[in-house]
Amino acid sequence: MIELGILLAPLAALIINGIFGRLYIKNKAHYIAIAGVLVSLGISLLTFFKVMNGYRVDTVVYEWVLADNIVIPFGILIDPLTAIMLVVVTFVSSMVHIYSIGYMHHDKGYWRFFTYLSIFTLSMLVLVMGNNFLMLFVGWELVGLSSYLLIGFWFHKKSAADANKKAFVVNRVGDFGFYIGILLVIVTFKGLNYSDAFNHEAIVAIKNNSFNLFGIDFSLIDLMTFGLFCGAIGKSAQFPLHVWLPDAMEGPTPVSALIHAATMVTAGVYMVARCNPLFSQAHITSEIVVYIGAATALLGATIGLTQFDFKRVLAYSTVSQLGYMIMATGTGAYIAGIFHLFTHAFFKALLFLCSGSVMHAMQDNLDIRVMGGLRKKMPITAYTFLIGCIAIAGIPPLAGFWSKDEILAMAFATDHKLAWFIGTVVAFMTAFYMFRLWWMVFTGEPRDHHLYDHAHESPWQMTMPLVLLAILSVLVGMLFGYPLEDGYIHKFLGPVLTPEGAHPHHMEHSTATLLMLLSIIVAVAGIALSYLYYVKSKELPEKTIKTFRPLHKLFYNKWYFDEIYDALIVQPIVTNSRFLWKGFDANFIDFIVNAFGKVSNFFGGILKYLQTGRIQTYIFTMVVGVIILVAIFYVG
Amino acid sequence: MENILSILIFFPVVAAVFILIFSKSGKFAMWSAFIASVIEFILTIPLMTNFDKGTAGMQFVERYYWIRSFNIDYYLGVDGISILMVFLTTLLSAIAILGSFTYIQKREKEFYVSMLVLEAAMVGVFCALDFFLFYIFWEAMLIPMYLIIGVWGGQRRIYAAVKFFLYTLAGSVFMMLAIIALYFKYGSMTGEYTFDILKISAMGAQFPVEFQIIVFLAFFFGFAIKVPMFPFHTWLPDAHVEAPTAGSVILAGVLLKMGTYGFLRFCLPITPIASIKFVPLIAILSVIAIIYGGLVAMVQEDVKKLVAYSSVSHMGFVTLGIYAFNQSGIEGGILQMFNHGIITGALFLLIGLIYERTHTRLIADYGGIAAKVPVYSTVFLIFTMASVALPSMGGFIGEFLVLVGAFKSFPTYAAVASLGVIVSAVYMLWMYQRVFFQTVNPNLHHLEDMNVREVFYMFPLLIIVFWTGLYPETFTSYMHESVKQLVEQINAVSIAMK
Amino acid sequence: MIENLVSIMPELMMTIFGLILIVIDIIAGKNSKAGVGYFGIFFIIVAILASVPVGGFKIFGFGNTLVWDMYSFAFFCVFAIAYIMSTLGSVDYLREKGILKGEYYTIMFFSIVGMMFMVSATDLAVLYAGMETMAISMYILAGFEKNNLKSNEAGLKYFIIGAFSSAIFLFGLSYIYGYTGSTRYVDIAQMIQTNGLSNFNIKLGMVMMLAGLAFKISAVPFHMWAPDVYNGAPTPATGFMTVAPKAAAMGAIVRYVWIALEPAAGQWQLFFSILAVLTMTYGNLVALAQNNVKRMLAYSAISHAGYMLIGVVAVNEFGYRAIAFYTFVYAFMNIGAFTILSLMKNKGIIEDERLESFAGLGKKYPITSLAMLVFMFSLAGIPPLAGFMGKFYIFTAAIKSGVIWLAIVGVINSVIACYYYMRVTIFMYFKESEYDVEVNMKPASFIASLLAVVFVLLIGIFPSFFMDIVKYMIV
Amino acid sequence: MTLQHYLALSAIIFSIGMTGVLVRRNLIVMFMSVELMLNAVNINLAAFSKYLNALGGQVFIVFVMAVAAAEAAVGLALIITLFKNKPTVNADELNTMNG
Amino acid sequence: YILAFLAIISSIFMITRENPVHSAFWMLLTFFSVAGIFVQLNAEFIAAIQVLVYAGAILVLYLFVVMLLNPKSKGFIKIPFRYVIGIVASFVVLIQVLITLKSANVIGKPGVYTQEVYNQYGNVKIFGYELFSNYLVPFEVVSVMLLIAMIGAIVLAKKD
Repeated sequence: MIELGILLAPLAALIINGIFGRLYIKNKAHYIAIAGVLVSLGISLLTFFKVMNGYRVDTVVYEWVLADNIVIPFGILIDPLTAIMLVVVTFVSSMVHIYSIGYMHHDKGYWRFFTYLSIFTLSMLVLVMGNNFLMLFVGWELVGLSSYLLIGFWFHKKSAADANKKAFVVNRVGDFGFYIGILLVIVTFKGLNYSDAFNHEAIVAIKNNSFNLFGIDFSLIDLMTFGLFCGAIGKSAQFPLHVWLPDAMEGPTPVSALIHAATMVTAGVYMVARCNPLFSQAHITSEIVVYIGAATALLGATIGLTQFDFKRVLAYSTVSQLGYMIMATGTGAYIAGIFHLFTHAFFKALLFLCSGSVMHAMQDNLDIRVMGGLRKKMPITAYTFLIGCIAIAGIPPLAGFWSKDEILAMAFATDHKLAWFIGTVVAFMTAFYMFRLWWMVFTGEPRDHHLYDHAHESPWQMTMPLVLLAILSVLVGMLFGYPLEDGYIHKFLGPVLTPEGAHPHHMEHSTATLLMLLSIIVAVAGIALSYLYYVKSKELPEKTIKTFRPLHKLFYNKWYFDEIYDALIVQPIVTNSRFLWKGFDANFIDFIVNAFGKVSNFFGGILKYLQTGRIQTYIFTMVVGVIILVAIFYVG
Repeated sequence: MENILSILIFFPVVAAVFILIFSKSGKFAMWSAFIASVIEFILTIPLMTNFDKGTAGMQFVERYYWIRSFNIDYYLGVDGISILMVFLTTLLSAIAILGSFTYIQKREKEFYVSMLVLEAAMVGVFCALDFFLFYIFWEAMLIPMYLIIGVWGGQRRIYAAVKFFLYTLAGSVFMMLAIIALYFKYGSMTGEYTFDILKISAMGAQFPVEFQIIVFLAFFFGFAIKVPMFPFHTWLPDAHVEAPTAGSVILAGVLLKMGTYGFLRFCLPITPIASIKFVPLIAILSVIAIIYGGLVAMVQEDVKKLVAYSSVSHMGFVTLGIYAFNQSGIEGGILQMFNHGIITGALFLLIGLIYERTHTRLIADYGGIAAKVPVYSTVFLIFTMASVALPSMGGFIGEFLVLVGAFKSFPTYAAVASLGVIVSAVYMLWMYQRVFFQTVNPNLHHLEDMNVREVFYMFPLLIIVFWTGLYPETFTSYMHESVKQLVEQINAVSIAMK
Repeated sequence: MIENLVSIMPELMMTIFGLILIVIDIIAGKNSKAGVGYFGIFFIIVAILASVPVGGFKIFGFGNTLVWDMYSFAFFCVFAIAYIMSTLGSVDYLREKGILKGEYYTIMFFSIVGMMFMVSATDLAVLYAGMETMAISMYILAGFEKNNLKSNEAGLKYFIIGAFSSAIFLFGLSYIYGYTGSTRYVDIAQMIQTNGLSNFNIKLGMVMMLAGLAFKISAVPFHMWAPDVYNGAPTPATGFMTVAPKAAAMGAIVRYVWIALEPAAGQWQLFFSILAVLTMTYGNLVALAQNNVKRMLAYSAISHAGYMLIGVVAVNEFGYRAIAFYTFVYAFMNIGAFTILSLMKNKGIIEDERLESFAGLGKKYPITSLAMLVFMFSLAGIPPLAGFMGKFYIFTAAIKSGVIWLAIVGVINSVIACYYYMRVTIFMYFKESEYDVEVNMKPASFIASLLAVVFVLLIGIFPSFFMDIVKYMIV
Repeated sequence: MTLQHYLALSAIIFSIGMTGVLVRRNLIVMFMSVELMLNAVNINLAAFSKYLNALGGQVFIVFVMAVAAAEAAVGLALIITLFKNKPTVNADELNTMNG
Repeated sequence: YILAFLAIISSIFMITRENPVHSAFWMLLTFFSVAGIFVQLNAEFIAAIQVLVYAGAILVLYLFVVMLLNPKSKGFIKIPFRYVIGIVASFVVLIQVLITLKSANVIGKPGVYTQEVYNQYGNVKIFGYELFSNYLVPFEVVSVMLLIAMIGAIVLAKKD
């Protein structure tokens, strides 16, 4: 049960900081938080190595919810997938913790920040360690909460306040589908434990069932998986719900690194991978997954090409990388997907943290057009960033290459040629815009001397994580990914991520190497081109923009997604609700309700005047009454 | 111990009389009322602990002759469904009284007296096992509530009070006719004239269908207004907005539950066939309530009104769950009742205590106060998230169970209902953003944070919210048996109908 | 012979006591006229105690022209309560208005004799005589405030219209008599039984008689006098007039239709159901439009008559018990309300009974306004107050006999009614006072209102005993 | 003359009386008309009692008369008291209370 | 017939005279004719008290009051409309009554007091017998009523 410690450590930190932080601990909060996260890091590493030797846990801590005799436990599952996620999460998290000491030290919400970080770590760990869908969902929502809190950390900025709301709501849209998916799972498998849902017989049994929703018959398994995948779309910022991620950059940079690059956003990938037994049987959904992934990758890359905001570029690159992963899971290359997740976690965190340290140097200025030549001022940051760039561009032997190449290979092998093609193009673009950053920010001449003069290298708490991450982004790829197609990662994740009944695709070696070479070439080409654009001839970009004006406009404005959503969804709903309230609720329903009172009052007012106060009238009324009654009695 | 329920019902009355006679100063009334309500709450604890979760039957039963000529008995008892409601009532009453220490500035004495009387009546409603007794409590509750809204309320308080009173009354008078009709029907069928709820429920299935339908409609009208279900909800915003904090807390926390409780206790067992026939109607109405309430809440300018509409939406979940006719649905419904009581009650308390400081409830008048009142905003955030049904908090479990149950019975409605997940997030967070985030509104610069008393009375609610979220079994375990019995009863009928 | 005596004993006793009262009145000093009232109370209590029909027997007397049974007794109790309460209420009022006359009490007392005869009559002649006795004393009471124009007017209106109605009543009576050849209820019943149902003349007579009786209970459309008279008459007297004669007429109607017209049940059921609906609805609707509480209560009195009529329409013993019980309850709450009303003294420009004079009363006189609150909600029929029990009983009867539509009309009306009763409480508790109002609570009226409150609560919460009283009624 | 004729006669007188009440404004005359109606009733009763060979009717007439007398006394007393406060016997001026 | 005619005519006149005094006198005439009708219906005693009570007491009372108050009579109402509807209404009543009359079948069984009995004992005697045997109670009640009326009349009329 030692794994429970992984959860308890951050929880403890959270509670202590949460209660005493404001009044007593104040700016010593990081000790507690870091202690917490380091403990869980330690335990997770331990677990990781145990798991290497085939150690598994699937245990119930306590019975949580009981619905219709279906026990939904609070249970822990440790298997390779969990283990690898644990390592990623705890490691990146601890890096970010340490980094934040330096980055946040002058913020008055210091303790608050670390509390939130602990919340995040905790909920992310719950997400990955849970042994059933409900716990997955709990973690899912809680990371949503913590991202909400952290994005809105500087809530006095309207942009931040908007961004965090947007993030939460957009995620909720995805969760709606996720919710339905879970409901389908529980009604189908009479349980939410992975063990119930993922046993092959059961799945095959219901494979061809159909399910009637909204009066339409869907194929049960496809509906189920699609529902779940909606969750992934939201959480992993896939098209069409990717809009929240770039805005999420309003949060402090460490947060962007931790949540919106390394861990949280990859939860979707984790989930799909986790549900591979289901997805592998749901062919329609898988296709959808592939192409959504591809589309996202393209989208992210294209926008990334044109942005000038340091963090936004990184954000869009994240989007496109996530697209890769999703695409991979869609093609059935779950291992590749997770592997890319794994590597991406390191180098993307690295990149973000670098950007953070750059911001730190440039007085929180993010426009890359005012930077330049920072290499001399802040060497560590610069070179670690370079490593990151190479890694993400996919130059062997750095991490990115291995995972990305596997994904493309799989896409090719499962003849999703279109997806493969897009992937390759995106790879090219990625190399291009990442190096664009590198050239513009760190090399060449400083554009804004005032800023440049005040720029300086960050303190050790910030650089140390950079270095560590850089090292890892160099190594992990080789360690786990070599040789291609059956690196250690395959041995490690194989047991969990090769769904039964999914026949492995293998292609002859020549094509494999061919593809490999191709992708390397593409990457190099990208780098070369960006060198050409941003170092050699500075006027080229302008030219290109002029030539492709409309295209550039489209990319630059992020394909107008925000505008479209605002016009098509947000505004109509708000206005209609206004109508519902003012027009319908107040003026129709309530009107009817009050009408009763008004009507009776009205009649009272009328009848009142029968009472003239004249005797004759009264007597006359009586007489008439008698007459009428008598008449009635003659009739009846 | 054997007549703990009577004590629970009459202790507040006694306390009220005591205050009415002996209290000279408002302070005295205030404190004695608070102490009384706390004692009341403490009295419920043995009730909870000595409750035998193993049986579906009524417990702590008391029965004395009351009106011989009609065979009306003074007949009390609680089962797994009502005991939670009793607990909720006593808890919220105590907290509401503590919560209105500074809010109520005029005629404290009368206020606390009516609070206590109200509490007694509410406990009575949940304990009564005799139709007549039930109806007495049900109606008796109106008078103190009417006074609370009318005397201590806001600007349009008179309108709100009268509307509340007449609307609910209009609903319940038909219920009375239905009750009388049942009395005679049962009598003519068995030869034994009685208002005994249990006996009549036991006969439920045998009543002829059209009779059931009539009775059901009468009940439905009464309860739907109380819940309130979609077309009958318009009294709620007015009442909530105008009522003083304590009033809103009780209103949202307990009164609304009476409607759903009525559905559970009467409509299902007594008119099962009609209930089954009317499932589509109620499911649709509930779904409409969920979505509609949410959408309307979204565009409110008044925080209290927003929360009021949100309770329309949440109560929609309850009715949806109840009419799913399966264990998880109904249990979820009850749990949702409980949680909604806690959460919305807490939200109203929070709104109330900020209103004391700023004397405005308009969202536009706030903004950025998170910087000024960190504790307050944290607590508020927690309850906001709870009401958005964030997992690990109370709201979620109830909602989840409801949806599971509903999804089994009518997936489409359930699917639409789960859109509420999005909507609720939208309106709550939007409100939270506009109130707490962004730049500080200049005229709120000296806004002091929650004081000890306020923290103190929020604390139990906080604990319960997480408790129900993390270990709901504590509460659900009470209801399992009773609900199971109920479900079996219904299923038997529905099978017989096929 | 002895049974004749027994059967008439209570009335006899009352008459004798009444005569004694006159004597007392003569010897009583100018300022101690209240004593007459107190003696009256004493006497009436004695009379009640003396005339309890043990074990619900019934005795016919004088060739069955009248009967004494539990039923008569129940109504006797109602009258007695009405008398006691309104006497207590009157004492101060009269002193306030400077009317120092003992006759007031005497006449009230004698009117009760008339009512008792009405209720226990089983012969049209007795019924008529009793009715006129009551009527005349009511005219006098209505017009008792000689210096107040309103009071005169009330008296005169009541008188003229009353005389007219009794003429109609008589005309009908003459037909009934003529075509059935008897004035005894039983014989009439027998005659109608044989072949009277188809006889138009008897129908005509029936309608006209019932119209005459309906006038006494102020049922629409024979109600027109009621608001003005109740408005004009001295307030405590109004309290008495809204309760006792109504009760008496109800009792008489019930006994009459139940015995004499029993065979023609279907027809008068129709008759009364029409009246009931009209009465309830009209009374409530117009009451909504009133700003004078006294007048408002007058209209509410009309509507309550409507509720009672539901009990008549339900041709079952439930109905009659319901009526008896209802009048019983009604006596307490209505007279209580009027007592408090009679204490209102508005120093402002508007008259005392205006709704505005109640504004902010809750703060100034918490006890009084609490009592008023109780009466109002009881009249509105909100549990756990007595009024609810009455309504409940009535509706039970209605549903029992299957006239559910009437019950539904009834409950809808009671919701409407609730509004105008609430208006009083709204003014008392929710509004700030505009005028300088004072409520001078003297011991007598205090006792009266206290009694009323206590009983309203008591009947509301432990109705069993009172229900049992009416349960043993044999009609 | 048969019974019908008497009844018809009384009916006519009755309705005449009614007309009187309805159209006259003078309280006294109105009251007289009421007396007239009572007379009509008396005729009925008498006729019936003749026709039935019973005396009930006649006895009743006595009561009616007594009542009439009593009413007359009270009514006129009321009229006088009114007259003291407001010198009129005009029915239409008795309308201080209405609505 | 003559009497009936007379009664009707005079009563019509009574209600149509402007001056209450005149109508009082016409009323007197009506009373007399009614009394005559009573005699025809062999109710001599009734006829007697009719004359005494009405013509004697009540009418005198009227005249007395009329004289006392001497109200400036305003004659008829100015609004002919009410005039019309008044007549119409009472006319309708008349019609209704007459309609009933044509189906006059008395179902009451005839009593014992036939013509012979009258001739044997005389009206007053049996009348008294009837009154004090069957109608004792109402008689008493009426006495009470008269008492009340007396008191009331005194209270109201007495000036203080």
